Amino acid sequence: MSASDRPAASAVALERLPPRERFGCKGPRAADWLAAHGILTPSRANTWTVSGEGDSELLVARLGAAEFFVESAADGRRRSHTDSRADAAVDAAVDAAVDGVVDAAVDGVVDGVVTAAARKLATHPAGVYPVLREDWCLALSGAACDDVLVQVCNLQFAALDPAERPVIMTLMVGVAVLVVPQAAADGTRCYRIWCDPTFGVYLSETLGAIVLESGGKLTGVSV
Amino acid sequence: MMRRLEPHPGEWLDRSARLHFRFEGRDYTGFAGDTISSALAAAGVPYLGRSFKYHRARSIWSFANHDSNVLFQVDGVPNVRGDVTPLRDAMQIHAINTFGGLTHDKARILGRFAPWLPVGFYYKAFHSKRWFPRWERMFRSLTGLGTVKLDAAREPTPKRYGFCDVLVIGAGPTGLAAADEAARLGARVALVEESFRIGGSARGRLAVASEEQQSLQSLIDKVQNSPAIDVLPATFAAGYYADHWVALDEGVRLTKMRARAVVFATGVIEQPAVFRNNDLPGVMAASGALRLLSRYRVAPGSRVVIVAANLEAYAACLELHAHGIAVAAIVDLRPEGEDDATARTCAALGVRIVPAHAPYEAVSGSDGRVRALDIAPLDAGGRVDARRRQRLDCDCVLTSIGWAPAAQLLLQAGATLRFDSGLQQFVPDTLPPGLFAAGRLNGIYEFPERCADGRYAGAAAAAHAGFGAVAHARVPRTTRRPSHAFPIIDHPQAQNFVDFDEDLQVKDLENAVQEGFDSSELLKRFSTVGMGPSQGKHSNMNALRILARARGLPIEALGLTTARPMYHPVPMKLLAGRGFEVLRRTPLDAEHAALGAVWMPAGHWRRPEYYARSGETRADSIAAEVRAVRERVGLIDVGTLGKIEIYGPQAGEFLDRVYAGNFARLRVGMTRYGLMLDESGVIVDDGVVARLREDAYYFTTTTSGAATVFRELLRLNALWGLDCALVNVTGHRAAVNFAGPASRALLQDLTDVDLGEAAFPYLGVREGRVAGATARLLRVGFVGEWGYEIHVAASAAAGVWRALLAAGSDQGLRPFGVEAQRALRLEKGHLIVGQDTDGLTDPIQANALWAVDTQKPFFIGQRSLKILERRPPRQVLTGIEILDATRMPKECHLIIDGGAIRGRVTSIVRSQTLGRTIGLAMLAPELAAPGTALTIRIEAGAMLAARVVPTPFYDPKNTRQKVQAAAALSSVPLAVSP
Amino acid sequence: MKILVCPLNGARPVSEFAYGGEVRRSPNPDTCSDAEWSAYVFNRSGSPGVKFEWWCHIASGFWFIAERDTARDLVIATHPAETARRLATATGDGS
Amino acid sequence: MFTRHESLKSSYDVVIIGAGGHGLAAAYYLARDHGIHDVAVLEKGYIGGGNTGRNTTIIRSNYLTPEGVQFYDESVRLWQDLSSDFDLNLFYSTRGHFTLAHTDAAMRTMRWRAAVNKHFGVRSEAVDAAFVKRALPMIDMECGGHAPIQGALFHEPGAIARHDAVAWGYGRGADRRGVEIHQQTEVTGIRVAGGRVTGVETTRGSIATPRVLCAVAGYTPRILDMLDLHTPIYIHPLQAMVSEPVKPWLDPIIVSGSLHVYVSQTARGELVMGASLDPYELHQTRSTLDFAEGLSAHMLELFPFLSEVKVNRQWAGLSDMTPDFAPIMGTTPVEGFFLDAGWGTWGFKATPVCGKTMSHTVATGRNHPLIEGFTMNRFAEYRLTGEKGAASVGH
Repeated sequence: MSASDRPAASAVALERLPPRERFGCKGPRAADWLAAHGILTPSRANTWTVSGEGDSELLVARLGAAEFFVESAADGRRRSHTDSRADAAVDAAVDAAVDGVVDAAVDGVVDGVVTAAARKLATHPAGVYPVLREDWCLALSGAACDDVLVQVCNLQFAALDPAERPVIMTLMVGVAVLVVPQAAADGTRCYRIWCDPTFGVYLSETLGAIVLESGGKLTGVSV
Repeated sequence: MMRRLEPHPGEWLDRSARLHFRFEGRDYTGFAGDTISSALAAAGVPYLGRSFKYHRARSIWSFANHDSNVLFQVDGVPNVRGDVTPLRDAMQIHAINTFGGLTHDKARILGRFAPWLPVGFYYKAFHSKRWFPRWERMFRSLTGLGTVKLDAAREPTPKRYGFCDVLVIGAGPTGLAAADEAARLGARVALVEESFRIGGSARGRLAVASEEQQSLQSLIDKVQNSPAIDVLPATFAAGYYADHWVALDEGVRLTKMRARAVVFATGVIEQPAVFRNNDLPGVMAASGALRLLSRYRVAPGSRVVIVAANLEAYAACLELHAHGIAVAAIVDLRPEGEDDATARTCAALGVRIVPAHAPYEAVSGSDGRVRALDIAPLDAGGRVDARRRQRLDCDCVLTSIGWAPAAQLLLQAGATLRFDSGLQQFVPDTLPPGLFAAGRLNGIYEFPERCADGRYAGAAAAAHAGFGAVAHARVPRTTRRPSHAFPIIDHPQAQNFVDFDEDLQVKDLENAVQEGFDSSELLKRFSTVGMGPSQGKHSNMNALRILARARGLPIEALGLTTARPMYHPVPMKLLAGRGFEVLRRTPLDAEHAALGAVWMPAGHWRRPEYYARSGETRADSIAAEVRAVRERVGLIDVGTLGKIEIYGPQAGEFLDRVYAGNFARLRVGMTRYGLMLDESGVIVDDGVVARLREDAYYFTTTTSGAATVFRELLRLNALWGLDCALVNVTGHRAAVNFAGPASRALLQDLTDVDLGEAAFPYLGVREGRVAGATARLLRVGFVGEWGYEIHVAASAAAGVWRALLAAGSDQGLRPFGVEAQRALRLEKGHLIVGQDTDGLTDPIQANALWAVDTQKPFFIGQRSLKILERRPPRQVLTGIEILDATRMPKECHLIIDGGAIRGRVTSIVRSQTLGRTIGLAMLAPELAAPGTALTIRIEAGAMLAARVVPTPFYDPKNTRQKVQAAAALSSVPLAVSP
Repeated sequence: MKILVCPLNGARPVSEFAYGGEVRRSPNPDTCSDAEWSAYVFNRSGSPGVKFEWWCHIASGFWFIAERDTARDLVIATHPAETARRLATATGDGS
Repeated sequence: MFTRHESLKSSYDVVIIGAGGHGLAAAYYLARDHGIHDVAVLEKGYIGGGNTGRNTTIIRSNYLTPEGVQFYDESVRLWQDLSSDFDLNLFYSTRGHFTLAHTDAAMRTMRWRAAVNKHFGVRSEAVDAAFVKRALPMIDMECGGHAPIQGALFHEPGAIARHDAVAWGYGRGADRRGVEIHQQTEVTGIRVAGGRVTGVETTRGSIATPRVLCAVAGYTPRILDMLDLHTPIYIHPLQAMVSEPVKPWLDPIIVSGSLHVYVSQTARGELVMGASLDPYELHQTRSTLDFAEGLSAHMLELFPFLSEVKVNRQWAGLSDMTPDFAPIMGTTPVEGFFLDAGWGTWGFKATPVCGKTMSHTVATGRNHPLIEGFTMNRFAEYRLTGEKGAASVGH
């Protein structure tokens, strides 16, 4: 069958996801420690698990042997840093969560699992080290998203099986990214892409331009 | 005379769509589906181009993407290949490399000189110093092909990675069968074909047996409709690269195809018979003429002579006959001629067949095209008897004397070929794993066998890729001889061309061999045979035969020249693609833009050089920024610094090994300057190390070193296996430096950290909140004032930045950029790694031994430093002061002493704070003593007096870091307008 | 593009990796002579052969050891980074 | 042009390993200037088939260190007369040479090089962006916005030449003076007795000789292994590519460190282009697609109008790199064994001066003054040359 017979690349969308509640940790005792705090971790390196539902849904990715990336479905903007004059108490909790620094207990904050764990992490348990995660997060979805990916990365994403729950660390247009392929409801693919926030604008604009060229649509991404 | 024939079903034309175009200033029409060459041929244009060296008239020869004398300038684009470029409406086409147009090309006079321009003549002439420059100018204007339009715009093109189990290159019968078989076994197949349609050269021919046509057609349909086969027509494999990675030029984009296995069904390339005037327009490869005829319905002529040395010649005769084109004669080089049904049919049709004869000379008519062919008897020794020559009138000469394998890609892939003297063709000998060759490339010529060989290769490739197993038997090679052993006819007046690209005649190659260039590689380099646009596709084989004859060796004894990408030339735009360029922005990027930042590149980052303000020059702004820091307070984004955290019981031990200073003994809550050396003792990076807790440190690296330093630390950690872990937070943390006499007072209002000197001394580190955000505060003095580096999470940066700006807005605060920071740090005498140090600077030379703890058991560079300490340093970094207030040197101007180079200025600034011009210089040790007088050579060789002075220049006693001084100064009246 | 099989991330094109040079055994800095030390610092085994080399998968910061034939550019095997410690025992890099 | 010698003699005064430009130049000057004609040049492949025939033919002397500048300046001086010396047109074409600076750090380096060059009378100037624009009106000064050009080092004597012809010229000159050039002759061993060279083993028999000069670039370590000599030399491939011929539009040689591009246009009209070293050790001259892609992208940033110009061919050579980007030349701990190596990416331009200095060194047994800074023992003595300084400043 010829190139022109392949599905038109219109069915693709790129969205910048709002910051979620998340934290990272690594170290010899990280896995046990997370388990002790009710966070299930994947047994194999470079895979992910998901637990809970709705706002308490939790994505846990194992990066290599002893590093973990924990992200809640809960919207982190509620506790965003961007307006630092917001309720200091709320900020404190989130700062503790993401910064992993000593912080006095804060009253009046309803902790999510993530925040709770992060706050405990901030008390420096032995062998568990905080990893600040301020990642920029994108979602690429639609039937034609693989046609976009082959233009920006040498990895054959289409060959991945989401059921295997792979976590991919690779280079995309020159930027180190963390990619998790997920099966969307309509049977198509959806990719979550995280990167260092200082590359975020560049990555979004570059992917966005290609998505637009493929007749796709952008949300929260300007080109 | 070439002309367009009546429509017939197999043609590639859409006669309903007429296209109008201009060629050499005249209007023409063609049809959709035409190529430039076919349209011009159909219009009866006698010849289409001029040759590279002698500017001889040339025209279509092979119609297979190596008619390198038929290159055009099309709508400003140079070197467009007429035989493979589709005609578009309103095309503006010109012949290239002519002087005064195709017909009246003044340079054709060069042809007359040919006898006096032996191979490599240009090595032997015009090389006197006086003449060469003029001659080169003339030579350069004569050479070169098309013309580049200097105002043409960059065209970004998409580029993609492709993946398949089996890549099949070539979609003739062999490739089709291979693809079909591989797909049948479950492999995902990509099938690439150079020409616009798949099926190969036999497709749509009238004289081909109908059962062959039918099975070919059903194969084509099967492949077209197979969901497992991705068919890519009008696409060629440009190069084979390691691990089955093949670059595909699709015309509009480059696809980088990664295959598990590759089938090469690239076929063979027809080779020219070499005889006098074999380059005349109207002399063509039979295969080329048939393409022109069956695809574009252009009759190559009305009275054709075929020069034959194989069965294909006779098949061509039948094909021409089927199209109603008269064949005057078949001149067969072979004494025995051809004994085959096809040949007998030709004879039966009344075609005159002349065996044991050779073309001696083609004769040109007034229109520059061939009008007759003189032939002469050829004996077994390859000698022609010119005395007994006879003339055959004709308007077209087709040659069908042999083939060369299209093995370039195969050779790039590391295959070896051997010469099969039966076939008189190189055939694959050894193939690397996963590579398979089939069909005519493999020396298998007849249709059924090619299909069978294709199936075999397809199955083998699929099996290699993990699908099914090989269930076929290998197909034996063809037993007839499709190629003549020496289709080269000598002629006293030469002009028997071996290489059309480079205008090389038989004698040129023979002379080169005579001169000692007698290996294939040397012959190629000296004569330039095969170095033109077609890369020897039609010339290397004959050149090799000539070399073999000249050296009296069999071809087997001579090597082939190395084959390299590209198979056909590839436009740079396709290779470049979109051209991704990473741009990294700090979390405060938008804040800077809003404040009028003037950007400067810093690696991938962009940083504010300074902040432009209306009514201020660049110098004004930088000066004001410096003044603000010295007298009030300033704010700079230092987020591009590498930022690393290290945790664990042995974190201190780790830092002690990678930094020259001592960090295991650093007190919690304090920071210390860190100097990083390489094994040879050279300074490679520096930064500030802060101890947060017993088992936790936070440290910075240079902006440029961040990535490489972190990677190297990971490697060392993996090597040493200490109980610690590294975290790179460079992009996840923002950092600003809030510095100046007023910084403490202003910051205190925004933080819960006690900034009292006792609670938070100089070089301390504290954690707390700034403007609501959790922050790390480092009290460092890089710019020489009381100040704080404030490190917060990236998402908190903007809020903190704005809060600090607001707090200082009525206090004379200014955000400052890299330029101001350079001046400030220099006044303080701080060095910048990479500017004040170079690739050989050690801590002794840099005057930085204070940052080295030689007593530690081990650190990287320590052992070399011990050696270096025992020898006098080559140079020493010292402070200098320029005595002449009116002039200043530039960075990297030289210090001259006794007529010799004795050092160089590494940093220089006109310090308004101090009212003098100060800097750092790398000096010969004997000049480094304070007070020593120096002379610096500046622009235009002028000499400038300077003097060695101690550093720091500014605040040598560090009183600015003491509370009373700060308090005193913060009460200085505002020196800058808010 | 050459394929390298990373023990952690699997088969990836070589452009995803950074080359860290050959794993080298250093003399004991406390006991070796200056000549031995400078030879270790500067000299290299420049001839082709099968070498143990440091390679880093850039995106994951994962270092490992590849056993590579530098004449044919063939990776014969890969090993965890700890292998380097055994290969470079008595290194001045600390242990 | 060359005499074909059917067999090797049993002994020679001097054996030179490698019939590239350097080896043949040394043979030529040994015969011409030192009266030593009993010389065999042994070549495992064919004349000039190594880096001599693979480089991008740039000739310049705008180096950073005094030893470098003086050495290459002498080479440039020799180059100018070679064509008449050989009675062979080397197409030695003085084009001028621009090293573009895209950052102020790079601009500092240009100033440094210009200052040192001028000190030794070499015509180099640090020029500003306006000068570059005037000289190269077609260039995109913004480089697609990624790396605006701040200025350049303009080196007037910068030139190109027909690389193969250089080897042929020296070869023919040596051949005429009685030197024997043996192609397809590989050295398999070097005989040493009492710390001095006594002979050479080859695939065509053994030879007795008191003096051996090794000039084999990328193959140096293999020869040194035969003598158990150790150097910092490591081998990385260096790739290049060439376009189809187009009419002349580019006279000077253009180099951009930040964009990893160097390009010149040959007399035939081809653009000869190079970039930086391959990133890892390899003893193979394969081509990579990454190279062609990256170089094309950067070429189009400088010259966007080349979008439709086609790349005809790519190739590679083996670079014998040193840690301080300077060669390793002269005598060695093995008496009678002389080294001409460590040429990395800059060997072609040095061909004549290497022939001169190495022939002197071989003939007298003492290092020529011009190569004192390049001796093998500089590493043990931590006396690396400063060229690396240039390379690392602003990078």
